[in-house]
Amino acid sequence: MSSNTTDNTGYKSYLEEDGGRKGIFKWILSTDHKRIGLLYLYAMMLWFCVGVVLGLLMKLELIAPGKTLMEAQAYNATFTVHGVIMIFLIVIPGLPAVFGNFMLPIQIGAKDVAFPRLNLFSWYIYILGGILVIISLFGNGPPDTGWTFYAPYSFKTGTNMLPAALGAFVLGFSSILTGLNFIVTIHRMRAPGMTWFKMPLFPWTLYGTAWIQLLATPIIGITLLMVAGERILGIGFFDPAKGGDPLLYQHLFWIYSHPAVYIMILPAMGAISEIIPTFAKKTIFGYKAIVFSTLAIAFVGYFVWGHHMYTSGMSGAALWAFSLLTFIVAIPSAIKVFNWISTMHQGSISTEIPFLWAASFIFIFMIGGLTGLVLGSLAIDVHVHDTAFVVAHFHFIVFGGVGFAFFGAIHYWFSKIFGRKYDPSWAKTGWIIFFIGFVTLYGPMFYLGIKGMPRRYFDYLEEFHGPNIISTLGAMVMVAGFLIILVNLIKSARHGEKTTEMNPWGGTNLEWQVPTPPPLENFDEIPVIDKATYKYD
Amino acid sequence: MSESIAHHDEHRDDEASKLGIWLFIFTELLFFGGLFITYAVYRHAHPQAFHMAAQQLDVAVGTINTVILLISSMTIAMATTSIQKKDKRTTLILIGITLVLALVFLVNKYFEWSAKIDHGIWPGSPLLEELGKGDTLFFGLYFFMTGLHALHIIIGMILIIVIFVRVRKDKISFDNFQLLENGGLYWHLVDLIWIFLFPLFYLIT
Amino acid sequence: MSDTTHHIVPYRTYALILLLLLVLTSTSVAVTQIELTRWATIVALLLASTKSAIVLAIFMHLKFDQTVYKVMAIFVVLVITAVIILTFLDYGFR
Amino acid sequence: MYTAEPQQASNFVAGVDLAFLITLGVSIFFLIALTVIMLVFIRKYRKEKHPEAIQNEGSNKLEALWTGIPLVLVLVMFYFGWMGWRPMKNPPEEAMHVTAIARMWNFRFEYENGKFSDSLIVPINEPVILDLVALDVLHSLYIPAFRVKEDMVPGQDKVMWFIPGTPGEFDLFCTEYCGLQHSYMFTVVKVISKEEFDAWMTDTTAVTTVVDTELSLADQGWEVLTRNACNACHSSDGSKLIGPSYLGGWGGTRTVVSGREELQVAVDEAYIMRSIFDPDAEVVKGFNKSLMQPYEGMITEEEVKLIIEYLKALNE
Ligand code: HEA
Ligand code: HEA
Ligand code: CUA
Ligand SMILES: [Cu+2]
Repeated sequence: MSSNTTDNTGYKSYLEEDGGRKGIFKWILSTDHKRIGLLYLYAMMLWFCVGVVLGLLMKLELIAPGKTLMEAQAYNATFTVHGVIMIFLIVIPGLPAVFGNFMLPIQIGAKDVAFPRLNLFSWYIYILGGILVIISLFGNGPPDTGWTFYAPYSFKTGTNMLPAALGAFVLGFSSILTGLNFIVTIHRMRAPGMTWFKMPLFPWTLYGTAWIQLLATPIIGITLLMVAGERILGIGFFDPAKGGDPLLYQHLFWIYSHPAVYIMILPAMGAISEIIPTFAKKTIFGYKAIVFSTLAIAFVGYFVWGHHMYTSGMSGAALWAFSLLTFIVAIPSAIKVFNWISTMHQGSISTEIPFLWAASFIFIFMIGGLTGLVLGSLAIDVHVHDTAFVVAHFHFIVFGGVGFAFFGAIHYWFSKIFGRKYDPSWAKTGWIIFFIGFVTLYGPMFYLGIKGMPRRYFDYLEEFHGPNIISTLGAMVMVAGFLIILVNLIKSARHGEKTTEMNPWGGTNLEWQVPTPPPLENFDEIPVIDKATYKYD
Repeated sequence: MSESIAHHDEHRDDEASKLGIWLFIFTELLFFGGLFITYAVYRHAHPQAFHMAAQQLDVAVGTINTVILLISSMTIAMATTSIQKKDKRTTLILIGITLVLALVFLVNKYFEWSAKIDHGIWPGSPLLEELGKGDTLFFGLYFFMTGLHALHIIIGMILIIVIFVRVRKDKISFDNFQLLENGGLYWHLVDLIWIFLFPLFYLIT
Repeated sequence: MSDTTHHIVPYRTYALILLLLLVLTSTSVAVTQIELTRWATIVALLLASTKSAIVLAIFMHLKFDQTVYKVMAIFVVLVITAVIILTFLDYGFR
Repeated sequence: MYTAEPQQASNFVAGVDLAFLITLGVSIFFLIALTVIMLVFIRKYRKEKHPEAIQNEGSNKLEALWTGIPLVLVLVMFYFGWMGWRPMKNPPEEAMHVTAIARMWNFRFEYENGKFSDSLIVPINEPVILDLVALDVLHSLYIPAFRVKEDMVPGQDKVMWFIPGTPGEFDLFCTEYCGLQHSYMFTVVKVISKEEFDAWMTDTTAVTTVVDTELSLADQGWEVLTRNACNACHSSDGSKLIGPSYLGGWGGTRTVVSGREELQVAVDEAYIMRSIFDPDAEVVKGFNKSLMQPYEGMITEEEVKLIIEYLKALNE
C-alpha cells in the first residue's frame, strides 16, 4: 500500500488557489472543475435537507389515518415538491455534477473539462432552475400535480405548476450542457495512452449517462414547453376537450423520465465499481463486461418507457414490447452485480466505511431492482401500479441506490476533496443506523402495496395502519442516522484533521496519484498511461 | 508552478468545439423530435381534418421559404470555403447574404402568420374551436412548430451577426475559423428542420 | 491541437448541391400537388430524408469529417426512428 | 401473503398471483443467494485472513453464464406476466354492462336499466364489463381483491371486465392522482348472489336519487350537495377551496369572468342554475376555469331549487 505524502511546499492546492478573487467570488466565478463540483455539492445539500424534511412530514402525516398534521392540499403539494426536488434537483444532477465534475478530468488525466466556462454556466442554470422551483411555492400555492405533471390535471389545477414545470425545463438544460461537456471531455482529453478500454469505470458510466442526458432531456424540455403552451395559450395539445390525447403526454414524459432513472443509477454504479476493487485490492472482475453493460443499459433503457403506462390503455402490441424490453434491460444490471461480487472473491478485503456503503448498496440495489422486475411483469403491475409498492421500489432503487452510492463516494473521496479526515467511528455508527432505518422505512411499503394501498393518498383505511406506523418509525431512525453522517461530514470538512496523504486507500486510478488536495490544474505534466486500470500487481 | 495556473481555458481545440456543437445539434434534433412525434400521432388520429387544414396553407409561400433557406445554407457553407482561401471580402459578402435571406424568411413568416390571424386562426381562437379538434391540433402544431423554428432562426441570426463582426475584426481568419464553421453547422440544423416542416405542413394534404 | 486536415470544399460543389436540393424540392412540390394521396406522403417524406442526408453530408461536411461524427449522427437518427416506431406500436394498434 | 385474502375473488386472481409467486420466488432466491455469497466473501477474504489478493481478470465463460441464465429466467417471468394479463384484455361478448363514471372525486355506476348507485353492485359468477368514463381528469379504477386496475381517460372509451367469484364487500380505489380529494375517492364493490342482484335491479324504491322528504328543504339541499360531492370544492364556512364558498354568495353580487370580460352579476336563481349547468360560462374572479364539469343531466332543476334553499338558509 502506497501512502506517500508530499511535502506541502512548492504547490498550492485548488482550495488555496483563488484566482485573486475575494469571498464568495472565489467560488461563484471560478471555472475550476473541482470548485464547480463543490458548488453543486453545497447547493444540493441545501435542497436535500428541504426534501428530507418534506419526506418526513409526509411520513408523520401518514402515521395514522385521517388528518394528523396537514390538510389534503398541503399533503398533495408536499409530495409534489418533494418529488420535484429529489428527482430534478438532486438525483438527476447528483453524482455526475458533483463527483463527475470533480473526478472525471482527474481520472482521465486532464487539466479540466473541455469547456470550463460552459461548466460554470451550467451551474448557474441549475441555480436558476432551483429558484423557479422556489418561486412555485408562493402565489397561488405550491404545485399539487405530482412530479409527473400528468395532463389534463396539470393544466386544470389552480396552483403554481407552471414555474415548477419551467424549473424542470431549465434544469434540463443544465443537465444537457453537463452531459455535452463530459462527452467532449472524454473524447478529446484523455491522457496520452489512455485508450477507451484503459479508462476507469466511473468515467465510462458518466459517458453513458451523458448520452442519455443529451438525447432524452430535450424530450421533456419540449413536453414541458407544450404544457406551458397549453396553460398560457390554450393550444390543446393534451386537452381531451380540444382533441388532445393525455396519453401522449405520458408517452413523452416517460420517454425522458425512464431514461432519467438510468441517468441517476449509472454514475452510482460507476462509483461502486471504483470502490470495490480498491478495498478488495483486486482487479475488477470482467472490466469489459461492465463497460458493455453500462452502454447496454444506456441504450436499451431508452426503449422501455412504456412500463409506466401499463394500465393507461395502450395497445396490446405496445404493452407486449415494453414488458419484454423492460425484462431485457434488467440483464446488464444483473451482470454488474455478478461482477462486483466476483471481484470480492479471493480479494483481500478491508471493510472500511466506503466499502460498507458499497456492499450495502449492492444489497439495497438488488431489492430495488428485483422489485422492478415484479413491476415489469404485465399481470403483476396491473395489480400494484400506483400503489405503495411502486413507492417502495423507487425509494429502494433511487434513494437506496443513488443515495448509498453517493455516501459511499463521498466517504471514499473525502480526503482527496477536502484534504481532511473524517471520524470513522461516527461514520460507521451513522451508516448502521441509516441502514436499519432505511429498511424499516421502505420495507413495509411493499406489503402495503401488495395489499392495495394506493400511492399519493393523504388518508387511508384503517386496515393499512400497522405497516404505516412501522414505516414512520423507520423514517425517524433513518433521519437520525442521516444527521449523524451529515454532521460528521460537515464538521470534518471544516475542522477535521488535515492530511496530505495521496493515496490513503491504495487505489490505482489517477486521482490517487495527484497531491491531496489536488492543485489547480491537477497535473504538472499530463501523465502517460501505459497499463490498464485497476492493476494491483 | 504558479506560472501554469491561469488560462487553462484558453487553449484551443477546434475539434472539441466542433464535437460540442454537433452534440448540441443532436439535442436540438430530439427537441424537435418530440414535436414530430406529436404531429405524427395527431395526424394519425385526425387524417381527414389534417388533410383539409393543410390545404389552407399557402404552398407558394412555403416553397419560397424553403428555397430561401436552402440558398442561405449554401452561402454560409461557401463562407467556410472562402475563409480558408483567405478571401475575407467574399466571406463577408456570403455571410451578409445569409443574414439577408434569414431576414426575408422571417418577413415572409410574419406575413403568413398575420394572414392566418386575420382569418381568425390563432392558438386557442374561437374560430378553431368551431372548426373542430383536428383543425385545433393542426394549427396549434403549426404555430408552435413554426414559431419555435422561427426562434431558432433568430438565435442563428444572432450567432451569424457575431461571426460577421469577428470576421471583420480578423478574429476569425483562415487558420482560426472554427466559430464560423460551427455557426454554419447550426444554421444547417435550422435548414434541416425546415426540410421536414415544409412537407409536413404545406405539402402533404 | 489541430489533428484534422480541413478539406476545402470548392464553391462549385456547393452550387451543384444547391441545384440538386432545389430539384428535389420542386419534385416533392410537384408530386404532392398532383395528388397521389398516400404515396404522396411517402414520397414527400422520402425526398425530405434524401435532402437532409445531402445537407448533412455536404453542407455539414459529414462526408469529409472523422468517422465518429458519422457514427454519432447515424446513431441519433436510429434512436429517433426507434422511438417513433415504439410510439406507433401503441397508436397503430389501439 | 396472498392466502389471507379470499381465494379467487375474481377470475384473474389465479393468473396474477401465479406470475407474482414465480417472479417473487426467483427474486428472493437471487437476493438471498447473492447476499449470502457476498457476506461469505467479505468474511472469508477479509484482509486479516487473506492478506494477499489473487488477481483475476474475469472469465468469459462466467459472463456468458450469468448473462444466459438471467435471460432465460426473465423470459419465463415475462411469459407468466403476459399470460396472467392477456385475459384482462379479452372481455366476453355477452356480459352485463355497467358504466363507471368518475369525476372529481367520486364514482358513480349506471346500470343498463338506468338505475345508478355510488357503490358497484354485481352478481357473483357473472361476467361484468365496466365502460369507463372520466368526466374531468384522469382517474383509475382499482379493485385490489380482483387484481384489476384500469385508468379512466377523459375522451376515451375504455372497458375493463371481471367475473367476481366470492360474495362480500371489497375496496374500490381511485389510484390515479386526480387532485385535492384523490385519497377520498374510494367506494366498495358488493358481490351478491344473482337473485339478490335481480331483486335489487328491479326494486325502484332502492334507487338512491330520492331525497329524504322528511327533512327541511335546506337540509334536502345539503343532501344533494353531499351526494354530488360538491363539498369537496365548496366550503360552507367561507374558506376558499377549489371553488367559491357557499357562504356569502346568495342575494349579493359576484365579480365573474366571462370570456375575456369581467362582469358584476347578481347571485340569484338563474345564476345558480347557470353555474351548475354551464360552469365555465362565468367563473368567479380568482378561480380557475374548466375545473368543474357541467352537471346537466346529473342534477335536476328541482334539486337545484333545494340547493338554493340551502344557500338561502346558510346566508341568513
Ligand atoms: C434509479 C432509478 C431507477 C432504476 C435504476 C430503476 C430500475 C428498474 N425499474 Fe424502476 N422506477 C423508478 C426508478 C428506477 N427504476 C422510479 C422513480 C419509478 C416511479 C416513477 C413514478 O411513477 O413516480 C419507477 C417505476 C418503475 C415501474 C413502473 C411502476 C408503476 O408505476 O406501475 C417499473 C415497471 O416496470 C419499473 C421497473 C424497473 C426495472 C425492471 C428496473 C431494472 O433496471 C432493475 C434491474 C436490476 C436488477 C434486476 C437487480 C440486480 C440483479 C440481480 C440481483 C441478479 C438477478 C437478476 C435476474 C434473475 C434478472 N420501475
Ligand atoms: C432521491 C429521491 C428521493 C429521496 C431521497 C426521498 C426521500 C424520502 N421520501 Fe420520497 N419520493 C420521491 C423521491 C425521493 N424520496 C419521489 C420521486 C416521490 C414521488 C412523488 C410523487 O408522487 O409525485 C416520493 C414520494 C414519497 C412518498 C409517497 C407519497 C405518496 O405517494 O403518498 C413518501 C411517503 O412517505 C416519501 C417519503 C420519503 C421520506 C421519508 C424520505 C426522506 O426524508 C428520508 C430521509 C433521507 C435521508 C435520511 C438521506 C438520504 C441521502 C441521500 C439520498 C444521499 C445524499 C445526496 C446528496 C446530498 C446529493 N416519498
Ligand atoms: Cu380520482 Cu384519484
Ligand atoms: Cu421506468
